[in-house]
Amino acid sequence: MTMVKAINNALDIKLNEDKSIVVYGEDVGVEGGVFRVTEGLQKKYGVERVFDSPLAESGIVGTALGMAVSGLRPIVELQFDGFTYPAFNQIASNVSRMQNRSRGKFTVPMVIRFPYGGGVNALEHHSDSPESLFAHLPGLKVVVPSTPYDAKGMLISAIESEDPIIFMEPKRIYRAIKQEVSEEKFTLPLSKAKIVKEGSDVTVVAFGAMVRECQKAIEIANEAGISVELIDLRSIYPIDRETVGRSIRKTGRLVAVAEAHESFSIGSELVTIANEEAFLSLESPPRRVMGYDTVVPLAQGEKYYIISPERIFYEIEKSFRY
Amino acid sequence: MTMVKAINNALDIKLNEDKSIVVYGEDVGVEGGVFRVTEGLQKKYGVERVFDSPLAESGIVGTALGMAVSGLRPIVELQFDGFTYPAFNQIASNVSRMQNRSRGKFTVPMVIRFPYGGGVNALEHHSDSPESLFAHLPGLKVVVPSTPYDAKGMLISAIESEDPIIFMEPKRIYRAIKQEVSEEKFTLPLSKAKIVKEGSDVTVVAFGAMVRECQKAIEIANEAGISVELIDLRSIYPIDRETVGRSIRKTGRLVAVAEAHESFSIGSELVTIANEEAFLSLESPPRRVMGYDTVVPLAQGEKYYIISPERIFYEIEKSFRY
Amino acid sequence: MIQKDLPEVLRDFNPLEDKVLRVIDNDGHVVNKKMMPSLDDETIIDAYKKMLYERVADEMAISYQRQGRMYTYTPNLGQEAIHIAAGLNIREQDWLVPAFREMGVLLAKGVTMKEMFLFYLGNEHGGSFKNANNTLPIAISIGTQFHHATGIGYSIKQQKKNEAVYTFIGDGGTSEGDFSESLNFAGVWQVPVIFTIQNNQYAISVPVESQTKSINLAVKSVAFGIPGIKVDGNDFFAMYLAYKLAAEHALSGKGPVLIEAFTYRLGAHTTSDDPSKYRKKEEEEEWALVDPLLRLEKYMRSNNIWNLDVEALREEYKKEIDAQFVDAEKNKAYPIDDIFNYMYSDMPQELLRQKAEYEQFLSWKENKK
Amino acid sequence: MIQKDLPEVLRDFNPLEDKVLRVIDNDGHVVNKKMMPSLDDETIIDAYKKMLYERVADEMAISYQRQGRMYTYTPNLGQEAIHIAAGLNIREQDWLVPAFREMGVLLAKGVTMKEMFLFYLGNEHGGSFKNANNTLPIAISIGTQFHHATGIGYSIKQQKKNEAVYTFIGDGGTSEGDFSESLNFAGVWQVPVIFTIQNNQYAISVPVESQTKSINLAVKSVAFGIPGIKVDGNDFFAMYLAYKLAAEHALSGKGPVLIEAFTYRLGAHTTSDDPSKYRKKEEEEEWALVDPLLRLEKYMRSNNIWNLDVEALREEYKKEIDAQFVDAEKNKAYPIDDIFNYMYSDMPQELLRQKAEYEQFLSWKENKK
Ligand SMILES: Cc1ncc(C[n+]2csc(CCOP(=O)(O)OP(=O)(O)O)c2C)c(N)n1
Ligand SMILES: Cc1ncc(C[n+]2csc(CCOP(=O)(O)OP(=O)(O)O)c2C)c(N)n1
Ligand SMILES: [Mg+2]
Ligand SMILES: [Mg+2]
Repeated sequence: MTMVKAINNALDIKLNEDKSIVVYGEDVGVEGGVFRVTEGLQKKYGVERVFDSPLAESGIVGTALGMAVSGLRPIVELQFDGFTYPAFNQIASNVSRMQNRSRGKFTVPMVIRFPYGGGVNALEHHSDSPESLFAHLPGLKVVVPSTPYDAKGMLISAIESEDPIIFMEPKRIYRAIKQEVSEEKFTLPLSKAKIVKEGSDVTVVAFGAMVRECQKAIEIANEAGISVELIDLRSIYPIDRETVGRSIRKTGRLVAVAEAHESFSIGSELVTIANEEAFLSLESPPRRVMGYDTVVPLAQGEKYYIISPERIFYEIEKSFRY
Repeated sequence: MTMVKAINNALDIKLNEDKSIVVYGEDVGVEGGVFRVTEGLQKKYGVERVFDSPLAESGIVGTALGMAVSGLRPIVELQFDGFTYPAFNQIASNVSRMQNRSRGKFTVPMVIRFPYGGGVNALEHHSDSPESLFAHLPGLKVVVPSTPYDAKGMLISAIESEDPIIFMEPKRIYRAIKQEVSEEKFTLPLSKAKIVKEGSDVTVVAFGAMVRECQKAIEIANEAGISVELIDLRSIYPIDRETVGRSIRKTGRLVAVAEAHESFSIGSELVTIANEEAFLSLESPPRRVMGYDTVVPLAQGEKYYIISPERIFYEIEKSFRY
Repeated sequence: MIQKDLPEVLRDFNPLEDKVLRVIDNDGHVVNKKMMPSLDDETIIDAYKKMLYERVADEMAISYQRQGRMYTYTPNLGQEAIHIAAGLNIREQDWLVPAFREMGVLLAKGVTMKEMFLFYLGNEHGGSFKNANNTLPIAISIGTQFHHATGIGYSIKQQKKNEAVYTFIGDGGTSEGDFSESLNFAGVWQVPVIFTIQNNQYAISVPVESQTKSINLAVKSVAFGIPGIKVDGNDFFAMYLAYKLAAEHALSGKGPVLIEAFTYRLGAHTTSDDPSKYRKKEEEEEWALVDPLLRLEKYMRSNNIWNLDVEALREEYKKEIDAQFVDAEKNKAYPIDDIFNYMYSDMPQELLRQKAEYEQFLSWKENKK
Repeated sequence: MIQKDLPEVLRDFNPLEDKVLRVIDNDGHVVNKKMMPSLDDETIIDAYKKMLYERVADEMAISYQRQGRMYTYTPNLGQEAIHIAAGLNIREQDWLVPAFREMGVLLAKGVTMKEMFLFYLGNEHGGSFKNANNTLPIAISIGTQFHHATGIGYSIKQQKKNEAVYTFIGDGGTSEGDFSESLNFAGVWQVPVIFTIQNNQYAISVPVESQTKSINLAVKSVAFGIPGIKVDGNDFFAMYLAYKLAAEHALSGKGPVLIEAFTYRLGAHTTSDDPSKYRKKEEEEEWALVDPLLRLEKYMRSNNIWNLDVEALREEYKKEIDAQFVDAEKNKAYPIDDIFNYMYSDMPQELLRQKAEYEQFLSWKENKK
């Protein structure tokens, strides 16, 4: 399965299993989503459960909160990363806070899904990586799968969670990776990182579409005789600091790779965790390898912005030779 | 002058000097702002230049962008930190990006002011510290004064900047600090940190209302024989990494103090800068002393959340004795 | 033409012609017999008493705040007819999605003054409205609550429940994007939601004329294809009728209704506000003459159902409310767990770690003594 | 009643009665003589040619995209009458605040096809519209542009300039909060802005009936106290008249106008979209019969001013447009400075540092070879 198919399959399984689930957003119904993630679901489950909403992200998220406190379990799609911002107030002021505000009287079992990230030659607002914004808001969990298998298992867990989940989908690898994934239901923990590859010299932490780029970088590193441990974060908030910390204590080195702007980012958070969890083991400065503090460029300029395996290797080597 | 008076004075000076400046927001006209920051300005400069807008933050910021590209220099007030979020899309998608999108054809000379932070026994949404959210958005500068003098000089510079400035005002010390401040016009650089007090053992970095709390902590540290260097960041984006880095290279230790939730925050950014600028000098793990990843509690619970001089000292000492 | 969707009896009150639904005039005389809801005397007396209770509670709260015993408070003065009329119509199973100036409706749902006080004393447990069925907490971020109401309406409709949603906003709130978005969603989804705009003519200091150029606020319904009606918000009977019919409309599957309750904020915006900065004493005095309590009293007197000793009632309410305040005031316990425990159902390690660190600090502090 | 603020001649077209301003019918016959704008033959011929140019440019762009020479493109097919009518009215000093489907208006402001192509080839310089006076870049975050237009309107009014603002949105865009907020601000501020809703009946796959329950989109103006009018968007003369009168209205200080241009998106949403997933071929065919170019041609033929050799014109335009495309395509230079240089007027150290680091990487890479 591709990741698109795996997500579709997860939605299908849960829609079938739990009548309280509804799926909506812009063009998710008849059209099946601009990336076809919800294809076929409206036909199967009807317009009352899978439907197009008016074009208003604040409305999509705000109404979903209403549904979530009154017996439904909404899964909403925001069409692109850059269109999560109109919903920012509902997310920051209500979705993340309703449980606390009501002292647990209401839980907020809802999932906000959206494709994110660059590398697809898109127009402005279609290549953003806003994970750090959501991870700074208390009351949310933010997750990102990097494989079809993870996407399916994590999405099912997200849907079953009583807490609101930001579920970010790396659009660049929506169809780029195929994997055997069972059609049966399974779940994966939401806050566990995964050690993709063990190694002893440098810890590389990544998530989403960057995992694959890091794997390519590791091949180069292998040839250069550097043994890299690769961690796929999977959960952005909370970060699995146990797994990350243990690895850095072993290798003494961290290279944190992500697409977002580097300042005030997941990269900064990982560097901080390296200090908090492995200070005495650090053998070189933990390092962010990320996008610049610029708008993600349009197609012609994106080559400068996007993080290549070569650049990741360059940083791995620098860290190793420090 | 108090900070409220200093800001009022800065607005007054610039309104008087530059006809293209307009000041608006909710209740800033007749009422003079809920904190009286704009008091008297409508009377002096008329309703065409100082006025109340309809109650819509996205509208306030979005229309200001329109004004800024067409010959005016708007200064808008958002009533509280928690009400910046409805304007988030305009800020993230347009204010910060219009200059880049138009390849410099349009500049965006506008200032977004708002009171922020806790410690005033407020209702929900009235105690947030959202600096890290704005600092992660490329294209903005984010500044916070900690004294009446700085507030005046920095605000005048912000108004004169061709770039959009997020100007955050620590409401807790709006009237708590009085200082001799000249009635004359003066400016201060927008991206320079200030060494409030020199010291040799531990570097403490803070901004806004936390500077005063750090000063109190330093008195305790003095008694304990620990020499603290205190840096008032003043600029959140960009961070003056030269000043911060130099100090940490000297002391080998960093305690970063801020009110916001600790994850994905200014604290994480400062720890990262400590690593990037002073890795080989670090003698203890650079440390965040910040709010939790929780909603800022209402008055009764705020004592747990707010950062006391004692707690800052506790962290200074821990860092020193590490 | 939109109004064709309104209950028939309301069709004469077209907001496009700026008509206002009114049953009694300022002197308490019935000016529209046809529209007078059939309420027995006890109900009317009970309604008056509830309005009085809300009034006294407000006065007490303001005085506690003045005495420095409570933080900033948001009074309801002058808007009680709206609240009690809604409160008499809202049922156990109906949903209440409040803004922040509908205390009377909250009380009708079972919220106690003790809880209200606890909330304004700065304790979140006061604001959780634990025992009020299907009642959301106070919404401070203006406009956002309308979306929640629409979403709840969708739940009800989709699950075919016999429930309606009551939600509220101020005149200022109609400028927020969420206001328009949510009415639009509600129109498309045809959900059983009764949206009330309490037009008290001010948003803090900003008069409604500076808020919008629409001829009134009810007319905004036209933009979303839903019925709207403007009602005299100081006329208990008009408000009662409006809610009764709107509830019938919503519960019969005909979709949402927008009610503009035209009223006046007799007091300050909050206890931190000073209205003399932005409005004339004369205006306030004029509106004090059409106080909803006064109007209902006049009606009751001229219909010979006035049998209340207001002073005695006031004393009774004062005592009862003060007992609740004192009770709330006593509650000084605020365990540190309260900050962390409600953020998630499944608390992340990260929060446990932060709490543990803070507790380490606390024990260090303890040891220092 | 709101419509009293409209230019007198438009008052018969009350959106509350779902009236539509129309001058010629589908066969090009004048159905409303009174409303026929007085345009000389050359102007009409010129208008047709401009519509044809936009049509050909679209067709070319689609084919470049199909050939893999360009990224996703947003065609204007079927909406040309709106664009050319606006373009003939907009003046050098007037402002254009576009959405993303008004190419004809951009061309009228001086944007070239080369720039458009450069933009869709993924180069920001194409989208800056450097030589188009008072023209903002394309707005992709739907709805946000309406606020910018209102703000510019405020600048104009405050500085007493003789300028108007033209801004655009789609039918789907009317659901966004910013749409409503900005019309409300514009009403309160009485700014010279002409807001156009291009109602092409679809927001990607979502039909306008699922977008709102209002009887039409022009009627939304009522909620904000500004005049609104629904116009046949495939009728060049009706659109021309609407813009002419709206501009007079705005420029004489009477405030904003909302125009709903009722049309149909003849093509796909973008070149990545497949409309057959969500709409019937018959519907598309039906609307193809009332193509604005066809309608104007029919009018011109029956009024004996048709003297055009469309095939020759098409060939001429194709050549000219292809030359511009090839020119744009050649431009492969994208210096790394382009990423950093335009973020700020006063570039922060932080960006210089990031750029320097990247350049270090580049030289390492260079050395490796
Ligand atoms: C999104 C948002 N912006 C600003 C505020 C600050 N604020 C609190 S009440 C108020 C005025 C509200 O006026 P209105 O909607 O008329 O309600 P009223 O207070 O008159 O009941 C404002 C601006 C807020 N609470 N939320
Ligand atoms: C805020 C925002 N949300 C979502 C999108 C994605 N999107 C692009 S075009 C479109 C549909 C727009 O429909 P409409 O407003 O009718 O304009 P049209 O495309 O028909 O011209 C959507 C949903 C966007 N660009 N901006
Ligand atoms: Mg009000
Ligand atoms: Mg459309």
